[in-house]
Amino acid sequence: MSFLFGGGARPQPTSAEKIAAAEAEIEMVSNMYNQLVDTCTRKCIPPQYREADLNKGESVCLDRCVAKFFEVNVKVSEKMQGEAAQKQGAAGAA
Amino acid sequence: MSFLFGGGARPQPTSAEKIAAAEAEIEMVSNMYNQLVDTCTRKCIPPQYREADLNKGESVCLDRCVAKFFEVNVKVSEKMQGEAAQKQGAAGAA
Amino acid sequence: MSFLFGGGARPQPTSAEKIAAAEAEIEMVSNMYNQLVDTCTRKCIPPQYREADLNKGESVCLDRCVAKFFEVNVKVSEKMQGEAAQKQGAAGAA
Amino acid sequence: MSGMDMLTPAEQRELQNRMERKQMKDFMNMYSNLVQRCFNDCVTDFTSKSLQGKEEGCVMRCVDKFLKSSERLGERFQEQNAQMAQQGGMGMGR
Amino acid sequence: MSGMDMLTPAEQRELQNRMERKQMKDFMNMYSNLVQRCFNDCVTDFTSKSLQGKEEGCVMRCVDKFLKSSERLGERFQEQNAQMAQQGGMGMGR
Amino acid sequence: MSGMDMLTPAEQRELQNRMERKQMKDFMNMYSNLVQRCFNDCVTDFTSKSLQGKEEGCVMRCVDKFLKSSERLGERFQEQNAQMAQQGGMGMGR
Repeated sequence: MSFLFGGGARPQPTSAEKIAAAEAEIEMVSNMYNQLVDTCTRKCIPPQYREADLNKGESVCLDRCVAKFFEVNVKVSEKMQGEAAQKQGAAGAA
Repeated sequence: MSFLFGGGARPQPTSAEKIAAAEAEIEMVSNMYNQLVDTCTRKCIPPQYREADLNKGESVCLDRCVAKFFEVNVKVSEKMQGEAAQKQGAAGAA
Repeated sequence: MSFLFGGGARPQPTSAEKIAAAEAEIEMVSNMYNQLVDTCTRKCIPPQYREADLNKGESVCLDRCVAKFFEVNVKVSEKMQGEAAQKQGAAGAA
Repeated sequence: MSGMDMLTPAEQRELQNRMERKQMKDFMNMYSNLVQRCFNDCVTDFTSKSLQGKEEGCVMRCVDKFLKSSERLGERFQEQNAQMAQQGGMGMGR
Repeated sequence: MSGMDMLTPAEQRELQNRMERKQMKDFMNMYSNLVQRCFNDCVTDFTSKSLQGKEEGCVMRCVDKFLKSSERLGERFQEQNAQMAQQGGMGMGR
Repeated sequence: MSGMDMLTPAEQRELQNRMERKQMKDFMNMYSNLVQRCFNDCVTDFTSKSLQGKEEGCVMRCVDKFLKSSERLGERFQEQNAQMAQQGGMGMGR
């Protein structure tokens, strides 16, 4: 998930810090996956459950939902990083 | 909650493992109770709150909701265990 | 957040207990803030997003929502403390 | 029947400590869910910044009803749980 | 590319232990979300205390569909994640 | 007024470490709630797999509006919190 917030390389992290960082990275991927499941099933699977299998329409909807969900994540993270950079720039100049 | 996933008895667990297992069991009962409260109050208590007491209809609805919630848990856990067993069987035979 | 549940002063807490208590207090303020954000944005920001800025109506709604959210917290916590005190009184008298 | 039977007294004490922290956390979660639900269902007017009499009444009844409802659900939950344990043998492992 | 590359074998073991606990927790969360969703969507009649045939069928199909849907979403998620990592350079830090 | 006054410098450092980890986690939660909300409200068309211009605009305005809204709510929250602390004596313990 390093594409989301970049990885600010700090010199010589301790063992506990390294484990915590790796844990946080995994936690973040896992959160994003859980949200994706929650969001895309609500968007694509109608709550009547007439059949046990995914039909064609549902399958295609799920695939597109994943693609759009990633695209939104990239856009939002770019936007927030842009604003953070701007603020830092302003602070540095002051 | 051992009726849900059975208890795979492992030989000689360490102290930390035993505590963690007991904690996980309690955690699971408590999660299930929290979900029950959330689900059944939404199903049975209309959001107008004209009176502070539970009326007869609400009380009966809550009781039935608990019974059905347990039944659904049993059915779903049986189904998932059946599928897990099938997969394991297939893997063992392969 | 000590206005919510009061601070039952225990004599001579250990270091771990003091840190845990301070952590719990911060945790509680932070939970309340997160709920406030969730609740008040849903109440005051319509999900169409025609403009990036908060308009006058939305801003005023948010301010009032915060005031009312605190008022409800105070009322509910007073009510629950009243009932807890009553129960304790009854238990002490028995 | 349960993993807890096998704990030594020291292990039980450690578990109990964790459970006390959990209870505190559960109480806080219950409290904040209660506030959020009653606020959501009862406070809908943001033309003024103080709680209206009608809204306050609704919140108080909502809290009462929710507590009574949770209590009833807790009783039924324990009954069902006990019944399940007695019948045994619904899960995989037994 | 990822923070995990830099871990020593001992650190990797510790991380793996934590991940196993996390997996257990994730599975339980997945299970209880599944039950809650299927219960909510399929069980709507509280005039009796036992599950109707129609409700049970709905729950079973709901579980099937949700599992298939999660599996498909997981595959797409991994593909997108891999593609992102390859393209690199979307985030700030690179 | 608060439990934090009684902490030694060493205890304050430990608490601060925990708070830094909490802030990181809070930021990630805020970020993923933001993405989920804006995705939900703005992305409704799954006839194509890439984000439409209209959807992207909506997401960007949604993010802006949500951040401004959280900022405003944070200011009001702190004001109310300070006012409460000054008035004192709403809770049980005082």
